[in-house]
Amino acid sequence: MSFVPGLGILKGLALTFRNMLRLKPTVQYPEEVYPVAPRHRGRLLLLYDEAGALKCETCFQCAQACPIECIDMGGVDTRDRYHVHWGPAEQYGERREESALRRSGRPVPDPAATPFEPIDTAALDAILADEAYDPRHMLAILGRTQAAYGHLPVAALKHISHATGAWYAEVYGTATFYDELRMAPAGGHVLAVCRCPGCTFRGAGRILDAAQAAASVTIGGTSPEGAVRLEAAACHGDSPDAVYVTLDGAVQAAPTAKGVGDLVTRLRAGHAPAGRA
Amino acid sequence: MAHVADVMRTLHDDPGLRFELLADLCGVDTGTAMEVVYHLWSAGTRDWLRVVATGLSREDPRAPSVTFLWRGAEWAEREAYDMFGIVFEGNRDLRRIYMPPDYRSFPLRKDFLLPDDASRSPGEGVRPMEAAPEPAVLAGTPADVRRAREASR
Amino acid sequence: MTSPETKVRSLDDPSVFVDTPATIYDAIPPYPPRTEREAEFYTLREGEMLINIGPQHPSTHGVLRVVLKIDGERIVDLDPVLGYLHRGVEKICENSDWHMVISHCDPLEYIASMFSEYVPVLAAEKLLDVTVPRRAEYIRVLACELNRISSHALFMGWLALDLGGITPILYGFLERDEIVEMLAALTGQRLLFNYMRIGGVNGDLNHEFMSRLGDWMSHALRHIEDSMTLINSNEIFVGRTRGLGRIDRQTALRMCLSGPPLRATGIPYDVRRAHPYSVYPELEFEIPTREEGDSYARYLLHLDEIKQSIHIIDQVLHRLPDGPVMAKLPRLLRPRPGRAWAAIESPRGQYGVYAMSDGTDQPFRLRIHDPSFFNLQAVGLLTPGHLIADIMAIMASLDPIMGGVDK
Amino acid sequence: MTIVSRPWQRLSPAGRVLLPLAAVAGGLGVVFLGGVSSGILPNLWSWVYEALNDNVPLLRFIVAATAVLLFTVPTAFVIIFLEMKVIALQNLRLGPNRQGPWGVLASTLHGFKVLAKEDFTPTGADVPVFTLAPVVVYLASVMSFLVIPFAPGLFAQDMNLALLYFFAVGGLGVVGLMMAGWSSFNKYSLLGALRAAAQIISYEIPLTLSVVGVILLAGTLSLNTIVHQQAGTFLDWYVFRQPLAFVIFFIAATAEGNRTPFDLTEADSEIVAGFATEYSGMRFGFFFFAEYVNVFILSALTVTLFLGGWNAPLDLTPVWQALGAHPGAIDLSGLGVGLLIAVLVVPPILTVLLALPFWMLFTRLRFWQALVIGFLCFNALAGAAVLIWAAFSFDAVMGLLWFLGKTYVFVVIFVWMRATLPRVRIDQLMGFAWKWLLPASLANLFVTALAILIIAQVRG
Repeated sequence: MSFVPGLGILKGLALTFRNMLRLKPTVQYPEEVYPVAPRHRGRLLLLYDEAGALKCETCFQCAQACPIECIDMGGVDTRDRYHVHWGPAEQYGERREESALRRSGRPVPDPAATPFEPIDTAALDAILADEAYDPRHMLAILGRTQAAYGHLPVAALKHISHATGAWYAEVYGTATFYDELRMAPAGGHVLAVCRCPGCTFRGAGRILDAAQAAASVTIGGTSPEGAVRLEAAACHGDSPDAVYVTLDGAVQAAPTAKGVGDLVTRLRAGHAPAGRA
Repeated sequence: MAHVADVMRTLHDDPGLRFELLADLCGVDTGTAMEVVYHLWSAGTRDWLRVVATGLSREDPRAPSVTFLWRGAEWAEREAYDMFGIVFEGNRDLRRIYMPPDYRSFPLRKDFLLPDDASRSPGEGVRPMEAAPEPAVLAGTPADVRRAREASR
Repeated sequence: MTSPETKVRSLDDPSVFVDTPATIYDAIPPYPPRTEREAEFYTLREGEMLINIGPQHPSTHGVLRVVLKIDGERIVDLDPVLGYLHRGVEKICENSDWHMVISHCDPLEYIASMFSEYVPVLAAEKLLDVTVPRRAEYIRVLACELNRISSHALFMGWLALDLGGITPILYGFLERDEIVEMLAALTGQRLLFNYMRIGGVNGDLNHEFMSRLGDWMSHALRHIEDSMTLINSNEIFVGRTRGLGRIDRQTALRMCLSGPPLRATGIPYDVRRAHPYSVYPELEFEIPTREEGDSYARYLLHLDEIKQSIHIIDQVLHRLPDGPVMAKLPRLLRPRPGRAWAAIESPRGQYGVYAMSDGTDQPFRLRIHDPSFFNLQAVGLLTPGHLIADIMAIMASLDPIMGGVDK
Repeated sequence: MTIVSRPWQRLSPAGRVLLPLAAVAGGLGVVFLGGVSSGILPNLWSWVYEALNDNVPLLRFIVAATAVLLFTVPTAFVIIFLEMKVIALQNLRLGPNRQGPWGVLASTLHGFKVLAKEDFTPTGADVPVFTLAPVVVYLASVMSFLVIPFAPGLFAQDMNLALLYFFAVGGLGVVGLMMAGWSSFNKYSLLGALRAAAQIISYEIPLTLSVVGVILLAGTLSLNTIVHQQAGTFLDWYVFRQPLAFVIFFIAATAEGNRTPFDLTEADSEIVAGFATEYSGMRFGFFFFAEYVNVFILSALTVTLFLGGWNAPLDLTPVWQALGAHPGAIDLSGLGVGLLIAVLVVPPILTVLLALPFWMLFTRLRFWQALVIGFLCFNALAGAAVLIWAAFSFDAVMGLLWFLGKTYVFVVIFVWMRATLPRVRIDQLMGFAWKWLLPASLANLFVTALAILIIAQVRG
């Protein structure tokens, strides 16, 4: 506050006059674009390759890395197994149920938002308690869960994620990586072929080819009419002399490619004397 | 709960304590009971002090107002009433502060359900609140509000 | 008032004004008064009239509605009506992860969102007993002080704008734009930074930020003081703000004021010193206070705080230690069951969060204490007796951010 | 026009030229023959001629009013553009820079936009008053134009009560503001109108009293005479004899024109837009124009009273003579009826005549486009005519230039103040008027009268 009345006003006038002659910091937008900061986080985009195919293969790694879970992934996974969602609570009832209740037993008012069948988690809880809820025992947990339930239901995966605190993406990735873990109940007979080096030397490859040709699916799949399901077995070295092939868990003695092919054909034809090769 | 007021007055006036600055006032719903949590600050101890008034019934939560010490607590108490339905006796302006005047549930309670909210969203038409002759329903406890709700149905 | 046979509809029903007589434009609500205070306010004495400031008004910062009861030009009483911007952030936070709380609290104080995202992080760290790396602490202080300066620069422009001067806000925006650009280089965003993380910060300092900061520090104080000579000594400005909305210490304490409005009355209450929360104990700076508690004192106080903040930034740049910027934490945070109260000094005052954890990875209750909420309350005490033109000056000098007031 | 222009395209170019000429000639011939044969035409013409010749002052007034009315719109556009640009530059913005070079067309386009906007009346408004208010405000400011001398011999009306007329008419604007504020059924508008009434009425007093000193010195109320008495060098201007009166007058004029820092009537941050809150479209445009016309008028009056009006700061006659220009003004009022024809009849006819060939030869053009071209050509012709006129009446043009130059300096000062200063409060405003300006102007008046007496005594 100056003692000369009006001096402050004159100062202000002088300042505005000086600024009238100054260079203006305006950025004329359409002509000149302001550089965007390298760390700028904008809208998420899915990239397409030059062939026009979507590059995203639903590996969930981005959703796993997002600290605030703002990334939503939905759709069918790469093996056309079933529908998965991973995203903000506002968009998917399933996700909201995830978000509102993850690992805390509070009720959330949309029971309708459960797109997968609930299961009786008693056995699973026992398994988890036995494994000390340790996400590092994920493979064992999943294996025992499949042994208990016959396959890995989505509800079981989510429950494991809830209980162990492992991200759903981890559980799901583990479950889809190993061939012997299956997400769908096994249809009909299960023909498992070991592919360890020993068995391969003894001709597991030929047997597998014959089986695949006969079942007209690749390993891990079920034959079209659902009679036979090809899977990978693990012999753990206890079949020193022959290829380790199991039919519904029963070890086949001295299998040959032709025999296994015929077996599969007969199984698919529908008249299969059980337990015989 | 009346001795909350005495505790606060002592904390505020005692020359040894002089907790003169009300840092925060908020309501809490623990799922089983209601709480009112005060945070104070004193220039003497130069530290926070948390006063928790526990064990308010969820049906009829009532707590004494501290507006006679801190007039600035008025809006905080209004907010606690708006969000939890805690009635502060002695607050002369205990209305809803965020929600519309005819809103009839208390959003931050644990038993608050979203569909419950949507079915009575504003703009729905004539609300029993406006038909109600007595304003007592509005400045009521959750029990009163529930009773008025059934009466209006 | 509506006649009894008029069918009273919902307050939010837009069609309510169409077929009703023009007298329904009166601000008196169409429902019976709920409290004696409301009844007393909405009964008009001789020569009084009600007038609505807002919800859409040039000088209510945000969507605020103030019902004024005026007698001619003089304000008899007023009744602020909040809630136009209410999002229920506390409820959303209860239903979301500790990490998500950051981004939900970010837009609360959108002028200085670095603070509103710092507090929940601080509370979560108290519950988790994390030790944040010192470099991260220093970077937090740096970012917060920069954001404080940008917020204060905007405040001065706003005050002048509400007093009718159209130029200072653009000068304030110049400073704010430089700071915001350098913060964008640091955090990636210009307005809602989303930079704080539980246990550290999102990223380390980069070269662009440091170079921008160096350029700015070289001329910051000079520029700000230059642009503020426009109103600092302007007789009209001083004559309008001096002695306006004066409040004394006891009343300020009873009104639960904090920040500049409280310090303008002479009470040196600044959380950075009253209850130090970061590396502030290691930095030296004063808490500027003023004795008169009027709008002009609040305005000058902001200028002093800008100088102190520049001083702090200078020290931080000289003492910045090396090391990581993020503590080693699991991706999934399950704090111990318990309660924590964390408060920091935001540009508008003490910004607090009261967090309760039940051992899950979501806050059981997250109470957000926003200083704007409590400072805005003082308008009802300061304004009566002044003229209509003064409510703008008082409100602008209290500087509420409606995003934080309405949560 | 499309309906007409389709048959045009079937005609040959010759036909396009000949057909309208034939039509016009036929029409004129019919009128002429009928008129002459019935003897009406000569009598009518002579009667009209006599009637107009008998009262040339009335003619002159009509002409002047028309000219002034036509002059206000471009003035308002120029000042609005100045305000936009200067304020923008002073807040370190660029301002209008897309419409035309340096955005000079911005204000004009704003005018068109305002014309095109919806013009609604709020529920509960007093419709006739609401509709009339902008007209009253605009007319009040336009009527003040009539007494301002632009150049030697170039003024609308030389009243001997010019100043009195000026203040009387200027006071009319308040009526319009009150009408607007009352009729638009809005509390903000009402507050703005009451503020306007209180402010303008209380600032009329120092405004008038500060001028009385000048009147004492000049001994007349006629602005023309006042300007003539300030002829010579700039030392003869009244600003050096009445500095205090000049300051008071400028401040009071700022308040009178509702300019910052006294723009309480449309204080956008307090009462949203004051009396103009409920106005939209061209009604608001009238208020807007009136404000800026007021700015021009107040600057012009300041220049006329204190800065020598159209007088050059130094006597430049020898320079002009060296340049071969012949001083000496012509009195436009001598033209009599010709002036009426020149101003009222010639422009439209010339415009249409100049537009016709374009319209006929370029069938792409709509008729209004052709009219625009014709209008531009007419302006070019008019400018050439003005230059020719300047050749034999030089100092009229120079006076006009000096006058406009000084006036626009003051306009820019008004804008500059608006960019810089915040707004005063209503009580400060009134206190300033009654506690400071009024005593100061009274003291100035007293000192001036005393000085005149003493000087008269000394000179014997």
